[in-house]
Amino acid sequence: MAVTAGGAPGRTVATYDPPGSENWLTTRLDALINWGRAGSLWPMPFGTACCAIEFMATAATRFDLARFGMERLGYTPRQADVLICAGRVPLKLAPVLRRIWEQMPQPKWCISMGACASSGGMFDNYAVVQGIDTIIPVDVYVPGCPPRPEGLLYGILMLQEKVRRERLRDTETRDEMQVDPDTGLYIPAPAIDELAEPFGNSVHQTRSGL
Amino acid sequence: MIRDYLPILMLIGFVAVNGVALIALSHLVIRRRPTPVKQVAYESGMPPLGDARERFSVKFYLVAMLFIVFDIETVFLIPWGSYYRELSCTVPLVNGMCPAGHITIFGLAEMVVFMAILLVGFIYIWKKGALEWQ
Amino acid sequence: MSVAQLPGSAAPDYAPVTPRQLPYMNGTPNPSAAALRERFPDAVTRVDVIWGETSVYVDGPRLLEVVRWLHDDRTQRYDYLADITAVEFRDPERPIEAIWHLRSLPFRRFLRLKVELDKRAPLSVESVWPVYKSADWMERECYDMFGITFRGHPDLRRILLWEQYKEGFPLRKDFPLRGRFSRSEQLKQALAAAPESRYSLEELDIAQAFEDLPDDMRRRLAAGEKTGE
Amino acid sequence: MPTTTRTVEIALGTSGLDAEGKPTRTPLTVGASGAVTPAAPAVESGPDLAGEHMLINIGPQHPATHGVLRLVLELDGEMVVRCIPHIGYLHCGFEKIGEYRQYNQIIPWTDREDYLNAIGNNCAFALGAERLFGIDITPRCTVLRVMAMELSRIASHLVWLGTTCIDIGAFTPFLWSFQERERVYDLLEQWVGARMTTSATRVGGMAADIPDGWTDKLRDFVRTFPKTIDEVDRMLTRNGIWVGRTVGLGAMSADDAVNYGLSGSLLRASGVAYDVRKDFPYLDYETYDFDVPVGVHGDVYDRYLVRVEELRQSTRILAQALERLPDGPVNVDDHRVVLPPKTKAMSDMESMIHHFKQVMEGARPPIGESYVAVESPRGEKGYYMVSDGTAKPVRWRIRPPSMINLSAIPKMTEGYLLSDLIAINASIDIVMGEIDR
Repeated sequence: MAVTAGGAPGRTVATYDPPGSENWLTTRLDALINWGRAGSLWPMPFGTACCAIEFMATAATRFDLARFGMERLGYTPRQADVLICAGRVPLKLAPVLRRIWEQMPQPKWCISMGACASSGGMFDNYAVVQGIDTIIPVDVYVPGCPPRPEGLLYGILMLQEKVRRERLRDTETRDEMQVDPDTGLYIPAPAIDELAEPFGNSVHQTRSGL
Repeated sequence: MIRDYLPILMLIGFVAVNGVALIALSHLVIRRRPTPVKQVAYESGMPPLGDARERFSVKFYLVAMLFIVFDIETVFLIPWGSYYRELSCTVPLVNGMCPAGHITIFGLAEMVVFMAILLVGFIYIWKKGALEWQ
Repeated sequence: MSVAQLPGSAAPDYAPVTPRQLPYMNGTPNPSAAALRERFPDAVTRVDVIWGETSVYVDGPRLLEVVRWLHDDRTQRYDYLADITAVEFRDPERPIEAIWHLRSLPFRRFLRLKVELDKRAPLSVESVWPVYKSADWMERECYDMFGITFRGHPDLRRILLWEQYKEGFPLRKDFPLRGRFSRSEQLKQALAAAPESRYSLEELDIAQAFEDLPDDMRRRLAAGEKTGE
Repeated sequence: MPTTTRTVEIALGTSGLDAEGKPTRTPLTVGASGAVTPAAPAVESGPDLAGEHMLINIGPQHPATHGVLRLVLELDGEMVVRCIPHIGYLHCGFEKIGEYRQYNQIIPWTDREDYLNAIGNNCAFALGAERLFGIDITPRCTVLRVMAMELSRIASHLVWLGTTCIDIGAFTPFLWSFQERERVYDLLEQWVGARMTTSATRVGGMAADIPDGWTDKLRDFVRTFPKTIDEVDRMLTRNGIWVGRTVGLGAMSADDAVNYGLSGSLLRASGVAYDVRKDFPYLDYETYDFDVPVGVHGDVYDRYLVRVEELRQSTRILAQALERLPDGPVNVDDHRVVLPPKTKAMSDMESMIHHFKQVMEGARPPIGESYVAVESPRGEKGYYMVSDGTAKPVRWRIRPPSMINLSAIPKMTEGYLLSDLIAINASIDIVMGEIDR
């Protein structure tokens, strides 16, 4: 994979080599490591609201999470691979979520479970973060309110597929996110405003009364 | 002579190599990505206040000592268990079995006495209330 | 598991039944309303019964006295405070109403006390914490959402939002639904809320027991900076 | 502002005094100008041999806090000297959004607020709104709502049972209770289409009538569910570890419980027989034959017994509701409030106008207010709604039982061990969505 400094200055654009040219040894090593990682993703259930109850139902007997190697729910970020943000994240909880994510060792991934975690969902008001991707990088978004256990399991399968496709050589994917020191955000403020723009019928909800 | 100790030495060697190798490998191979927040102690998502080196209550030390006493007691069971047949047999074993008529209860009696002594200690600390926290 | 009668309760004067066909305006008022009007003629300004629920409008400064009487009097025994909240109406002139829902478990009665607070004057009312311990958090939430200060409350701080919240009081009608600042500004302030602000003054006070509390925190604390509004 | 000695949460401060009654730590006084100055330190008391108190933080992200509750504890070794709860980490502005929604649009919010008792909240909101509109619902809808609320109580108590057992160390009841809960989910899913966030009611009726064959499945559930309760009962009630870990913890006397505003199983465990279904009945609960379990000591063990007994009583109510389920319409025949059926709306001009008016402007209640209390699994739950004649309420207040129950946690946990604090916190059965709204 050749890393060319194309595009805007300072932004390295990772262009992948054509598959043919990756040699046999590294791909076998990648396959082995990724198989190990994908097979035993230890989830860190950051459960806040209704999705947490649906996550418990997914972990319970009928929709058993253990079948996917996620038996051990790691409640400390130090021993977890996947942060599953199950439920809405209010602004008061934003620094906690950011701190938990930063205290997880690499390699780490993030599943944003439910509409409220992915985009603020039905809570388009003063108190809720409009999507946790404005705080931490998210790998898989699981739609639904709450997503059915099968939906979450499908999200986990997609994440495992993503883990299997990683290459040890491109180290950018495993870099920690760079936080802008003075604002504390990791994506530029205009991007957050644009991401958090009300959409759909949420736009018409400003009229109280009538 | 050295042949008798070969298995135990191999075991110790393997354990030592295994322990050191794991730690060393993980230090050498991985790419460290320290961030200031990652270094900070984990306290349920909150910024930690004060640090861990403060004075603990003396009761913790008492509980630790009690644990060690009764843990060592179980450690002594292991060699006793593996050597039990020879102990309770007055004549040397015949292909691992004690010939009839030579079985004594010496082995068992030995351990019962040991356990009784520790049981007295246990009853004492129970009545003294060392197990209660207050 | 015996089904015990309510402690010290008089025999229930009526077997309570699901209310049906409730009249809109002129239902039968709660007997306590008449007792209140007779006991505090000047404090009770108005009594109205809507959908069978009695609301008694009380004069602000006399509130604690009325509540204490309702709680202590043997004939009333309103020993359960269900809820404290406030209502701000959409037309700007109408005062904000602070609401207390009281229940008498022995006599199975429900009463709603209201105090009208003028918006122009600073919103402040007597705290009923001395009478009902359950009022602690409810009053803190009422302060957090409406900005009504409860005089005599032991620890009036924001409870739902973080103490450094600068956008104002969310449930006021002049507070826009999505908050006053832009999303990125809200996020920036949330992420930047100073760490020691997560610890209430008392916790810092306890932490002072360690000598190694970071000295800038201790300096600011000693200088009198107060975490919270 | 008068100078008040700000010994925060004075009710907690019992252990702050040393032998001679002087505060071991100098209380901070809030000066007139609001500046906080440490009061003159009392005479230095002798070295405290017990060693410094430890300040630990069971923070918002912790498996034992049942959600994003944060408890800051001052520990003397293992014993909790002072417990300061911090809530608000799940505050999502429900009540503000309520003022921007029509009445039927608020119902999806009532599921997400107390997500363990979703369909129960729908019914509670519908009852409150119907009183605001002045509507009496049809008999069939009344019995359907009783079934919905009891099913929801069973499902909620099962989550409480599962998580409390995990906290105290028994894992199997978690799997049993979630197995039973899946059966309740199946019933709700067949009825309304959603497992948990049901939004099953509308002002004046229900979203949908029950499918055929639903009552047989419910009858089967009612017949086999008590077996699981007996199994849990056999496993826990006389289990030495369970009894040892729960008896005598967090005891609240009857007067304290009433004064601290506890409600539901916590209040009944302390000996006060207050159940909204019996004292302020709704949905004809007075015609059902069921008992209200009442404890004696008000400790964690009594709360466990009360809740398990409530599971049995709910099953009894479900059985009686099955017997008396009448036929007939589910929705009230009142075009002001309930949408006309689709067939009539398309064919009959009058219904189309009502349909159009109802959808575009929403139903308008008369000016007034209403507060209907309901017995939710956590206590007295009610929605206080104030209307000024428009289609959107002026105020939508949610009476949060578990918030007021949680406010008593400092009084319950002081003087107990750290592990007891976890058991007491589990016994309060808190739902952070409802506490922080």
